[in-house]
Amino acid sequence: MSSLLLILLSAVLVSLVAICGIAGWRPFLDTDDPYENAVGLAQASLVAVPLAATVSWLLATFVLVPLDIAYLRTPVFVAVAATVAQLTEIAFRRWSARLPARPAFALLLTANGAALGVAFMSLTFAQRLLGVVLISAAAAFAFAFLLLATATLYERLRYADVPAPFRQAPITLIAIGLIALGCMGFSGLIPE
Amino acid sequence: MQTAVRARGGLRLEAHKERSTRDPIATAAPPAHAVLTLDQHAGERAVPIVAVGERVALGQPIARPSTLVSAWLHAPIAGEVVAIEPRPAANHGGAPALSIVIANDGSDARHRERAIEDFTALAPAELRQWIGRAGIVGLGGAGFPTVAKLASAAEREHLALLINGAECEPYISCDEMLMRERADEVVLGARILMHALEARECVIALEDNAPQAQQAMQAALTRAGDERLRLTQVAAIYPAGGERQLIAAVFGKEVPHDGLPRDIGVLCHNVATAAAVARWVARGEPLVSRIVTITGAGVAHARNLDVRIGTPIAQLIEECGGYTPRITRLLMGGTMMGAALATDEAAVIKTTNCIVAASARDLEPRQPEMPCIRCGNCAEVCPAFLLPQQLHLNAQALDLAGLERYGLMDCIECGCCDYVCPSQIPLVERFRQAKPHLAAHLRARAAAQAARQRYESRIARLQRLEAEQRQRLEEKRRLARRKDS
Amino acid sequence: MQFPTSPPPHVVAPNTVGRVMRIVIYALLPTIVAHVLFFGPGLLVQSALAVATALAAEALALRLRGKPLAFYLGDGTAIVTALLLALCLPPLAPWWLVVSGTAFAILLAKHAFGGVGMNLFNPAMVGYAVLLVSFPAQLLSWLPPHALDIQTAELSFAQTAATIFTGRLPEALAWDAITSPTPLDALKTNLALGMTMQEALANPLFGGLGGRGWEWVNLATLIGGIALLMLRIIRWHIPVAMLGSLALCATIMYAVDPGTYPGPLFHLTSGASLLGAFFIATDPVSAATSDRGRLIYASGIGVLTYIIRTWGGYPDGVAFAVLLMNFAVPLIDRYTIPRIYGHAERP
Amino acid sequence: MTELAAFVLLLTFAGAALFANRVAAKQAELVERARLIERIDRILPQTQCRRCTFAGCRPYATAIADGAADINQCPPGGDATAAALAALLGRAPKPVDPRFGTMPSIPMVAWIDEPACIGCTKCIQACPVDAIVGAPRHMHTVIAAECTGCELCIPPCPVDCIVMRPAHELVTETTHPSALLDAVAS
Repeated sequence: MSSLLLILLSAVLVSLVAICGIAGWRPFLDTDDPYENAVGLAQASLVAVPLAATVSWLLATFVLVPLDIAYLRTPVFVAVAATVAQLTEIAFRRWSARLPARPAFALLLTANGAALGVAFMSLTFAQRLLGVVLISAAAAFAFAFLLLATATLYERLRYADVPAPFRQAPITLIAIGLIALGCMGFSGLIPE
Repeated sequence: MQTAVRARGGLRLEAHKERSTRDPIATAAPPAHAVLTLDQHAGERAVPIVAVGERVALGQPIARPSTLVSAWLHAPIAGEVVAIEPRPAANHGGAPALSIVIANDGSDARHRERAIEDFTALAPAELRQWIGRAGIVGLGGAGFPTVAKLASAAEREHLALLINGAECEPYISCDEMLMRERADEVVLGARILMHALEARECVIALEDNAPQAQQAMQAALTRAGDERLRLTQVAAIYPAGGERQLIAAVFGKEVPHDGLPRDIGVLCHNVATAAAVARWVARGEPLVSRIVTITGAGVAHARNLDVRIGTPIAQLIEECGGYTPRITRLLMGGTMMGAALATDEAAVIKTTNCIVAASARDLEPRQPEMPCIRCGNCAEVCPAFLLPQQLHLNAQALDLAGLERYGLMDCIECGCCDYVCPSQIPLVERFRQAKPHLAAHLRARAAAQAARQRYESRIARLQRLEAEQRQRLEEKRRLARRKDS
Repeated sequence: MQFPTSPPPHVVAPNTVGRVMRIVIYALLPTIVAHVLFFGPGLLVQSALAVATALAAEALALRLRGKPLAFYLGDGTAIVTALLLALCLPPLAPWWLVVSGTAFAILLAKHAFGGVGMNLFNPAMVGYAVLLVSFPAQLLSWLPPHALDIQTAELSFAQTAATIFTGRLPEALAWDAITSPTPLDALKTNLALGMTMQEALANPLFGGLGGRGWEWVNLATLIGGIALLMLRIIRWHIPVAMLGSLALCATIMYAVDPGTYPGPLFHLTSGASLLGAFFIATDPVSAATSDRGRLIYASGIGVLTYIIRTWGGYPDGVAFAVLLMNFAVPLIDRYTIPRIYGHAERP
Repeated sequence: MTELAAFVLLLTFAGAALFANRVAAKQAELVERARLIERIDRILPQTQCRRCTFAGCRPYATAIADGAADINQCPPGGDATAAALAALLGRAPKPVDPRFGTMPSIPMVAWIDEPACIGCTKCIQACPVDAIVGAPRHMHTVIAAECTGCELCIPPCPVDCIVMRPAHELVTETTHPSALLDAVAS
């Protein structure tokens, strides 16, 4: 549980640094507002993460294990996550109000999907399909919430009179650290 | 009469009206020199129609409106025009502005205007035009030319007229005294305005802390016997008398942020404006005087005076027994929204409702400013339902997108947020500083959008013309070919 | 005659941050008195230590950041943080715990974020949570309240201070003999051991409402909280929403299985429920800003507190719940901007 | 056998990912350029003055999107526009190149000295935003509130009767078309 939380927080941190920290690197073309970008990425993750996890589980269970090549799980998962990310991009470009930008959108989504998806595979209650769907959907929701909350937090920090040495990355890391501290309250909630 | 209605937000403030309402309204002596600033109303400056050296009679027009949103000026005294030059102006905080100066000859010789016996005999449009000649502007403080306001709502059906007697600002009591002593004038003015607007009903709103005014008005209404008029009490919660707040309290409807009260079928006029209309129509007296409250611990004898427009403020203070040693600041208007005057040489203008000769006791000194602690007191009292703390954050960073989102342009600068702020942040001042930036930004964006549209439609038009021309050429060639063959 | 000018409004209410914080400190007095009555003079030593540390840390931070010392030290925010943290610590906790927790709260949770008004997280709760996850053993060993019939050692003020500073009890006393878990902790442990609710509540620690002694401390807090409400220092939204959602969760679960889950009154009068509802969650800096936002924020704290208390690893969840909801505040704020006058929709 | 299966599988997935990538890229190319031009055009001040050497703001936006023009060619937009473009495109900001012209310190609009106007309509044809009204052999006039100050009408005038004057002298709240319309409507 705590390792999953750690991976979630890292994914949020990486996404946020990509959106806010790197000039010209935004997942969406339509806006340079970090929050709007975070919203788009969160929406995309809600689709892509459960989809990637489900497809990989199906592949692992019905192809890799019968063929006795379960050790290929991770590379296959990355490939699946990449494919799903591209498909999501195509779908977003067609049906969503937001326009994904290349290559930021697909890369971020792949990275997040793969990181979270690989993590589920080692969980015990991800042995059944229902378990995978539920945990990946829950993780996607958690990711979406954490990303949006962190993006708004980042916006509020912009107005704060943060001492010079703490500006930007350090204070964001401290904030994430304090969030993790809050999340420690959940320890013991779900057995490992 | 039902219980007092109220709008959301606002503050209960100490009214400070008892000192100035003890004595009845007294008439101030006409000034030796009257100074009439040409831009003492909202909109465009008036244009002088008299020359230096010309003799004028009391009530004679001396400046005409320059545009549709402007107002006539009339001589408040009889005498000679001695100068048209910049003089300290109350509406500029005491800084000089172009003014007409008249020297009093002491005769008070009147310029006769016709008095209308029966205003209902006039057609509404005719009546509106006639009212326009009186130079009346919104006397509650905004100074918007009354004729322009009437024009904005003309021809609207089912209009409700709201007569604003809710004098919510602390210290000001001129409207209360007017209603106490000249209630019949107010009621007559309201009826004239109703006729001019073809309004279906009229609500006269006043605060629930002015029982004598309420009784006087009720009596006047009974005397008038006009069923379409009624009286409503609003809770004495600042800024109950703000136009938009009063409309929300009385009618339960909000004025659209990008619209005017007429858009929801309401037109609002101040009680003093209504009284001025009545004096003009019934007696032919243009707007040459008004009631001004002189109060504060910095003046010896606080009271309400009926004052000629153009009287220097220093003279009014003299009539009230002069300054006390405690005087520290001179305010025009109330303590919440009034402007501090740099000099008492400035003259009374049409919108001067109150002069507060403030002592240190009247003004609570501001403590040093702290960072905002997000307590939310400001949002609780904001009558426009804004989040002043967020506006403050965005104003500090001059984040125009944020200021737009949090509705800076909807701020009415009433000062409630400023009043309650425990961090003592001068919020209103910050907002006033940020507003021009945001306004310029919004204007530039709108202009760019319009320019782009016109550019694109021009390109499209040129392309269409070219295509048509080409088509015509083809046609001609074809015809020529046919002729050849 | 010439006059100075100034921008309007020309009057402001004689209210300052310092005054607000002073009133909060006075409102904490009933809690402090009850605490001292039931748990001995430890709190006084802890409070003094915490306040001294907080002021020193604040002064250090202000000096480093080049801000006016006297002006900001006088605002009282650091003292409130220190008192809230001290109230959460066991009365005999060693001095270094108090000092490090307070210093962490002031330096990292407050000044790293920009000082007063800027901290995203409640400093007192950051300090407490850091101590709790780092030194759970010290943080969870409380004293039994004096109201208990069981034989407890009455430590004098000098003995208490000596214990806090040296970490050693007076002769003839052993840690095991005088410490006792908090009621929430005891209930959780005993239920985990397989006891029924009746068996668990038969422990002399429990009184009519919650824990003995504890219920009185909580009632004292309620008095202080109501005073804050009446003086309009805080508004009803946060306490009502937090206590309401906590009570609702407790009622539902109690109705489901009264043998496993204690009732709403127990939850309301145990642990830091009331202190949290009236003094901690209401910290305006780290709370949501609009009324609707505050209702959401505080309901979240109530629910999370219940979840952590009931199913989590720690006996009380108020601190974690507050930190988690602090984190959600900017997001809540973004979606609860009130509708502006004359606008049909919210921005 | 299993090694072979593994190899085939990996290749298949890598292929699928690459294929999806190609499809997405191709689809993106078309939409992204149009959307980018639109966004750049939004930032430009819409003066349509051609100081950037292109035929208007939109052509300049297209040139920027295609890499044919730099971001520092818009004097009316000034350094603020250049900075906004830099932020949009993720490039380093740079000040406006003075070779593309300079702007007066306050906004100016064109003004026709009406008695001198001979009604040749050349300025009407030159105005990119249709802000000049008039008919052949009749006096022309500039709608001050709609003039962007591009100065394109000045060179074609055969009698040099057009001058630039400060906008605030000519554009006021009450001469603004919307205010006039309001007034007329009432």
